[in-house]
Amino acid sequence: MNRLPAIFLTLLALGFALLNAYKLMATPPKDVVELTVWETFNPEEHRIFKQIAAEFEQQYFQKYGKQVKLKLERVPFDGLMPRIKYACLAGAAPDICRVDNAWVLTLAYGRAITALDTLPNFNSTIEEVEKEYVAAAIDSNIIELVDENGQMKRHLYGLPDQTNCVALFWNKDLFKQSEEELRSAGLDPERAPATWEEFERYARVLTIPEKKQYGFAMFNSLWWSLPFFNTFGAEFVRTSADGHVYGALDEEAGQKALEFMTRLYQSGVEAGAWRTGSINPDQGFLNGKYAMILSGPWNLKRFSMVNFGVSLIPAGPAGTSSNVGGQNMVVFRSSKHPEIALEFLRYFSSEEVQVKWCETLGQIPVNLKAFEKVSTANPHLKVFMEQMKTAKPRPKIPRMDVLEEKVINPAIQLAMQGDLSADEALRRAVDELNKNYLPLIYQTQH
Amino acid sequence: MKFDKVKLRESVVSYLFLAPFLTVFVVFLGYPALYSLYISFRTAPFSADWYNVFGSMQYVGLANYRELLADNRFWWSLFCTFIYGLVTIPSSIALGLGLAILLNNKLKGRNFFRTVFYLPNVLDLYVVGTIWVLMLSPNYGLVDVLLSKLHIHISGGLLGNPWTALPTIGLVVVLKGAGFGMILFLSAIQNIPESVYEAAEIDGATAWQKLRYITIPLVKPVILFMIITGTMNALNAFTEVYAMASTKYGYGGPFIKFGNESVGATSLSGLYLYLIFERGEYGKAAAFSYLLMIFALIISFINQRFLRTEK
Amino acid sequence: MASVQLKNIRKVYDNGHEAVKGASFEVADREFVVLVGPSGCGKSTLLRMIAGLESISSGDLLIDGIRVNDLPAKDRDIAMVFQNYALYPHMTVYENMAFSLKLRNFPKEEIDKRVREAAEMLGLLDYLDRKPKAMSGGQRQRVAVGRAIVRRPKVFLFDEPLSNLDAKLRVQMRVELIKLHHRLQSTMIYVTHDQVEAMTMADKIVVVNKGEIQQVAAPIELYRNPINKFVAGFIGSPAMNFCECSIKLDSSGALLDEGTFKIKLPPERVRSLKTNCPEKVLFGIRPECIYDARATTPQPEATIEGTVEVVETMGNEIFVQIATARNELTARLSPDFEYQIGQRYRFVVDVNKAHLFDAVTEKSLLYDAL
Amino acid sequence: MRSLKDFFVYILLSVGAMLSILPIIWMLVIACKQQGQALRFEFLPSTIGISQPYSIKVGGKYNTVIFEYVNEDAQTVFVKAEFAGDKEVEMLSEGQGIFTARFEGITAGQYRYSFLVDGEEVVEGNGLIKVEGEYSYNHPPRNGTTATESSITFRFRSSRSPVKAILSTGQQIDLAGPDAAGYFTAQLNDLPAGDYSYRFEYARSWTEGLAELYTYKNFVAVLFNKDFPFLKFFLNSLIVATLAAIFTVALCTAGGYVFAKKNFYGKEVLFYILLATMLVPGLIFMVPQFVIVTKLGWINTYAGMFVPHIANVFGLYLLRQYMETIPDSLFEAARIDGATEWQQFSVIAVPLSMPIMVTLFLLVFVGQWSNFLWQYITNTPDSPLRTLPVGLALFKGQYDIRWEQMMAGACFSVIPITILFLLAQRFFIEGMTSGGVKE
Repeated sequence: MNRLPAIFLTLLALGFALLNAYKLMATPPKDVVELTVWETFNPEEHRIFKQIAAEFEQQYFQKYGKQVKLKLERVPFDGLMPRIKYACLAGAAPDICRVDNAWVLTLAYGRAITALDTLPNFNSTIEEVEKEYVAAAIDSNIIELVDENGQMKRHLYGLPDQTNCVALFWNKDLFKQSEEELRSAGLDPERAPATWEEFERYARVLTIPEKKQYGFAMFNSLWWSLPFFNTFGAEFVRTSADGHVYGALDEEAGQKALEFMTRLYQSGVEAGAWRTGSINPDQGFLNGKYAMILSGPWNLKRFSMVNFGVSLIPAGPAGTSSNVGGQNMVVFRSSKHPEIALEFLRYFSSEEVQVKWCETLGQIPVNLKAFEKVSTANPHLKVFMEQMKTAKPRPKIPRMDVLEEKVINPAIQLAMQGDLSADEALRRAVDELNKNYLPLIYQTQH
Repeated sequence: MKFDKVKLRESVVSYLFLAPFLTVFVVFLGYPALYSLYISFRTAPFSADWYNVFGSMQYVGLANYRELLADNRFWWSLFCTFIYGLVTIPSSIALGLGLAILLNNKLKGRNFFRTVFYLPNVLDLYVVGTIWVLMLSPNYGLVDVLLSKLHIHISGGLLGNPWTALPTIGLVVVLKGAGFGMILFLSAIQNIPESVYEAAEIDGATAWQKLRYITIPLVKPVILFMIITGTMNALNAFTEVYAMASTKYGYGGPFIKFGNESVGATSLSGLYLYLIFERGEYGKAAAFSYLLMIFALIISFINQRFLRTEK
Repeated sequence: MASVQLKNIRKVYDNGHEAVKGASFEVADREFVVLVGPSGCGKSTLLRMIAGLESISSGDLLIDGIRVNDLPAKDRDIAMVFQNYALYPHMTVYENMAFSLKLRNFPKEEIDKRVREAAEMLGLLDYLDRKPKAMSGGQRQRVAVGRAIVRRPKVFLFDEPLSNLDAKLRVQMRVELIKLHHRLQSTMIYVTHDQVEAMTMADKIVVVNKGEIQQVAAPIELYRNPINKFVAGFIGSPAMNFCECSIKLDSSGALLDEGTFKIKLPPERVRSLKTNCPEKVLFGIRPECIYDARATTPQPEATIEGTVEVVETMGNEIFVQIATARNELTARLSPDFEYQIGQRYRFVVDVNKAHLFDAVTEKSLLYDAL
Repeated sequence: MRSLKDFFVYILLSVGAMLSILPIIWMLVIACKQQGQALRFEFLPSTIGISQPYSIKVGGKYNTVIFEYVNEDAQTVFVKAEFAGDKEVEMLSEGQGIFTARFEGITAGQYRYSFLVDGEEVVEGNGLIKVEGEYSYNHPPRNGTTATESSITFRFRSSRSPVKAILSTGQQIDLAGPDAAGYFTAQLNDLPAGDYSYRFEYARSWTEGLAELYTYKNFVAVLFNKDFPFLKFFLNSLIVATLAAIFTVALCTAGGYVFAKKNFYGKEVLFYILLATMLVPGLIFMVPQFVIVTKLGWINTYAGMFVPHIANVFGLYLLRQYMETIPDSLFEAARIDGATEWQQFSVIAVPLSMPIMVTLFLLVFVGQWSNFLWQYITNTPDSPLRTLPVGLALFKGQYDIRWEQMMAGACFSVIPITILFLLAQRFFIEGMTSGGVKE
C-alpha cells in the first residue's frame, strides 16, 4: 500500500516531463515565405486544392523568383467562425481563409480582413474585377462601408472560390409510383413542376400518409426561404427616393411567399422537416420519403443511390429564381504578405484553375470565362449553372446573421406553425431590421 | 488580533500545500472571473476591431444588467431553466433512488446491472444527444414508430413540439445520468444499518413506509447534493439543447410566441448565454453569467435552508 | 527516564473558551500519573498539550527540566495511545508498529527486533500481518500500545485508552497496563474519566474539573482526604453522600443537625474547624461507613433513621438507598440483613470517617494536609 | 413470493438497462452500417437487392468507354484517362467495392489510363485501353449493359435468380440466365432514342443482404485514413486526459487535505470564494483563459489544453468532504510518530483517500476526453496535438455528416473510458461513499 503514493508521484513527474516535451516546431527556412491557409474543403476537394497550391508555389517562384510555401490547414466547417474570432483576439489569424459568403460582411465590419483593393498589387478597379466573375458569386465580396468622411465607399473584401444555389430535386421513382394518380390529376409524371401552382398539385398527389411519404420537405431559414421570396418577387430592402434604405419583405409579395410556404406545411404536403428533431430534407430524400426537396449541387454525389432529377425552382409571379451560397477566400488584416495572398486568390479563381477544378469535381465555376468554357457531361450540374443566372444573393446588412437567428427564422417558423399571420411575422422582422440593424450601416466608421 | 504561533505555522504549511491549486486558480479562474466582472460593465461597439475587442470596450455602467433584466428572452430562458430543473431534478433523484433500491437487493448479476446503468455516464453528451435525435425523429425514428403503434401522435414529433421538447430533452439527460445518482444513493443506503430496518419491520412498517420513513430521511444528504448539482447543471445546460434542439439555422428548439418575442421552447439560460457569447457580446455575456451566479447562490441558499440536515 | 513539569499552563481557544485554567503539577520519573475528571473537564486538552498536539496558551511545560512549549510533537520524544487507537487502517500491524521507527530512519534489523519484542510482550506475534480492520477491539488496543512501546519514549501518554472496550476486557487490559508499567519502568501519563481506573493504576492522581486541577495526590490519600466536595464525590463508588446541616461547635466536638437526625463529631476530628466555622456545612459520609443499627451498639448521636427505597444486591454486599425527609443516602452494607422496601430502618454512621465541607465554597473543613 | 418479486425486479432492471444503453447500441449499429445507410430505418437485411440507378443513352452514335475498378477497401477512386485529357474523374461507387465511370463519344484508338485509389496511383496491366466499336471496357464488367440505335441489352452478374431490370419508363423485364460466366441478360427492343435510366432488382441471400447493409469497413476507414490520423488523435486524447486527471487529482488532493484537516488563517473565506466560482457559468472564463494561454505561448502544447482546468473546485470539494471523514487522531498519531507535514499528507492522507482520488481521476478523465471546444481553439488546425473530438469534427462537413465513420470513431472513443471505468469500478463506488474511512 505504501507504493501507491510513490506511483502517484512518479506519474506526476512524468506529467511534468511530458508537459513541454512536445512543442510544435514551426520555424520554416528563412528564405521561404510561409502563408497559412485555413480551408474547409472536403477530402476530395482538399486533394485537388493541394495540387493547385503546389502549382501556385511553382508559378510564383518562376514569376518572382521568391519561394512561397502555402501551409494548408483543414478546419472543420462547424467551428470555423469561433476559431477565427479567437485567432484574431490572440493575434494568430491565418493569412488566407476560406469562409462562407455570408461571413465576409461580418469579418469586414470587424476589420478582421483586408480590403483587397487597397493592396499595392491590386492593379485594376473593383468594377473590372467584378466583371470577371459570376455576378452572384462576387456580390458578397463587395461591401460598402462608411469612410472617415462619412462617405459610402465600395471595397472588395475577398474573391469567390465556390458558388452554388439550390434547385428542385425530385425523386423519379416516387413520381413513377404515383404515375396514375398524377396523370388523373392532369400532371406529367415524367417531369418536375414548372410553376409553384403546379408544384402544389404535384406535392399533394405525392403525399401518401400511409407510406409516410411526403410531397415536399424544406428548411425554413431565411436563406432556404429565399427561393420562395425571390420567385414571388419580394425584395428584402428598398432604397427610397431620398436614399433611405428600408426593409420591404413585409410587402405583399413577401406575404404571399410566406403564406404559400405556410400552406404547404399546414395542408400536410410539406413534411415539417424544418422542425427540430425531424429527419432533414436531404436525409428524407435519400430514404425515399420526400418526393421533392430544394437542395444544392453539393448533394449530387451523395444522392447517387436515388433515381432523381434536378430542375429549376418552380416559377412564381417573378419567374424562377434561387438563393446564392458558396465560399469566398479572404485575406486577414494581420497577414504579413497580403500581396502574395491576393496573388493566390486571383490564381485560384482564374479561368484555367476554375476549369480544372470544376471539371474534376463537378462544381459551378465562379469565373465567368470558365463558366462558359466548362463542359460538363453532368446534366444535373447544367441545371444548376442555368439556375445560377437567376439566383439572387441575400442582402448585405450588418449583423444579418444575428437578425436571422434572432428574429427572421423564428418569425418564419411561427408563421408556418400558425402562431402568427404571415403579415405580422414579416412586419416584426422588418420593424426590427429598420430599428436596430439598418442604422448600423451609417454608424460604422472605418 | 493576536496570532497564535501554532496556527501561524499551520497556515504557512497549508498555503504551501494550496500553492499549486491557488496559483492555477488565480491565473485561470480568479483573474478571468474578476476580468469578466470588469467587462460586465462595459460593452464593445458593433464595429469593434476583432483584433482588439476588449480594448475597444467602453464603460456603460449597469446597462448590460439593465438590458438583460428588461429582456423578455432572458426571463423566458430562466423560466425554461426552471421548468427544466423541475423535470430533471426530481426524476433523476427518483430514478437514482429507485435503481439504488433495486440494486441493493442481493441479486445475482447486480454488478453487471450497476455497470450497465453507469456506463452511459461516460459517454459524450453531444454524441448521446445526437443519437437520441435519430431515435426520436417523427415518423421515422424508433421511439416515434413505437408511439404510433400505441396510437400516440405528437404533432411535430417529441422534439419538434413546444410542449414536449424540453421534457424530452430532460428525460434523455436524466436517463444518461441515472447511473451517477444510483451510485450516490447506493452508497448512502449501504451506510444505513440493517438494524434500523429490522426495528421498523418489528414495528410493522410496510415496504413503502420503510422507504418513506427510513430510507428517504437517511439519504437526505444525497438528495440535497443532487438538488444542488442538478440546479447547477440546469443553469449551465447547453450541450444537450445544442445537440437535440438546434438546427444549423436556429437554436433552442421549436419556437413559440412569448409576449412580443418569438422564443425557443428549449431556450435554456445556458444556451441563451452561449448565443450572446457567440455573437461577441462579451460584456453582456459576463453580466448574464453574474446574474446566473446570483440566482444560483440564492437557490443553493434556499436549498440549504430548507433541507438542512441535522448532524 | 524523564520527568514532566507543568507550570501554570493555560489553554484559551480562539472563541475565548478557557479549557485549562492554570494547571501546575509534576510527574516524577517512572511515575504513573492519572488525570481524572468528568468528560469535558479539560484533562484531554492537558494531555494533548503535553503531547504537542495543542498549543499552550501560557505557562511552561518542562520535560526533563527543558522547556518544550514550542517543540513539535515529534521532537518531544513521547508516545501516545489514543482512545480510538488511531491505527493506520491501510497498514498491517507490523507496519503500524514500525512506522515511527521508519520515519526516524532506524535500521531495518533494529526495527524488526523492536517490533517483534513488543509484539511478543503483548502477545501479538501471530497478528503482525493483519490489518487493523481484521482485529478485535482488545487486539487493536494492544497494537496501539505496541506502537508506543517500540519507540522507547521518555514519556507515555494514554488518552482514555480503555473506554472503547467492554467491561471485562477493560479490567483485563488494566492489569496488563499495570504490569507493563512495572516492566518498562517509564513515565506514564494516563487520562481517564473512570475513577476506578485512576485508583487502581495510578501512583499519583490528578483530579481535574472545569479546567482546573482540584487535587494532586496518591490514590489512597485522595480517598481519605479529599480536598473539596468535587473530589470527594468523584472518587469512590458509590459516591459519597452529602447532607446539608447546621453546625454547633463546643468542646465535646461538633453537633451536626440535618433536621431529621443529629450527628456528633468527636473533637479530634473537628480540631481544624475552631478558627473559622461557617453556619452551614455539608456533611459527607461514604456509603461504606454506614452500618445497620442492628449490627452495632446503639449510638444515638450517630444514627440516621430513614425509609429504604431501593435495594441493589451485589452478592457480597448490598447497596441500600435510604431516604430521610430531606436527603437520600446510599449505604454499602453486608447482606446479613434483609430490608423491606418502604420500611423504616435505623443506621449508624462511622463518625471518625465523616467529612465536612463548607456549604458555600465546598472546600473541605477537615482537610489538614494543605 | 420471493422468486416472483425477484422476477419482476429482473424484468424492470433489464428494461431499464436496455433503455439506458440504447444509445450505445444504436451508435454501434450505425457505425456498422454501409456508407449512406446510417439514417435509414432499415436493420434487417432484405433478400431483394436493388441496384443504384444507371443512365444510358439509346440512339447514341459514339464510342462509350466503361471503366471498372474493384477494391473493397477503397474509399474514393478516380480515373485518369488520356482521352479525357488526363483529368481526374471520380468513379461512382456501386457498393461492394465496385467503382465505375463512363465516357461517351471517344474516338477509336489506344489510350493510357490509370486509377487514383485514395490518392494513390494504380496502373492496371499495361495501363492501356483499346477503344473500338460501341463499347469498350478495361475488363469485363459486372454491369455491362449496352444500348444500340433502339434497344438496350441488360447484363448483370448475380449469384441467384430472378433478376429484373426496371426502366425509368416503368417498363420491366426479367433477365435470363445465368450463363457460364454468371451473367443474366435480356434485351429490350423498339425503344425511342433518348436518355433512359434503369436499375436492377435481384434476389440475393440473406448474408448478401446483410453485407449490403452492414460492414466493418467504417472502423478500418477511421483507423487507417491519411486525412485522419486516428491513432495520433487517440494518443493525444489519452495523454491530455491523463495529464489533466493526474494534475487535477494532485492539486485537489493537496487542497482538499488542508481544507479538511488544517486550521489556517482565511480558510472559511477562501473556501467560500472557491465555491462561488463554481456557480459562475464556465463559458465566461473561456476568452480570458484563451488570451492567457496565448500570452504564455501555450498554443499547440499539451499544457495549454489542460492546465487551465486543473484547479477544479468541485474536485477540491469532493476531496475535502471525503478527507473530513478520516479521523483526526490518525494524523495526531502520525505527528507523534514523527511524521513531517508532508509525510502526514503522503503516507496517511493520500493512501486513505485513494478511492475518492480514483473517482475524481475518472470524472476528470471523462470530462477532458470529450472536451471539444477548448482543445479545438488551443490548437492550430494542423497541430500534431489535436485530440479525438477535434479530429472527429472533421467528419462533419458543411452539408453532410459522415455518420457511419463518425460513430465508428465515437465507438473507439468510448473504449478507453469503459476500460478505465471497469478497472476503477471498485474504487469508484467506494469513493462515492462519503463515510469511506472506517478503522
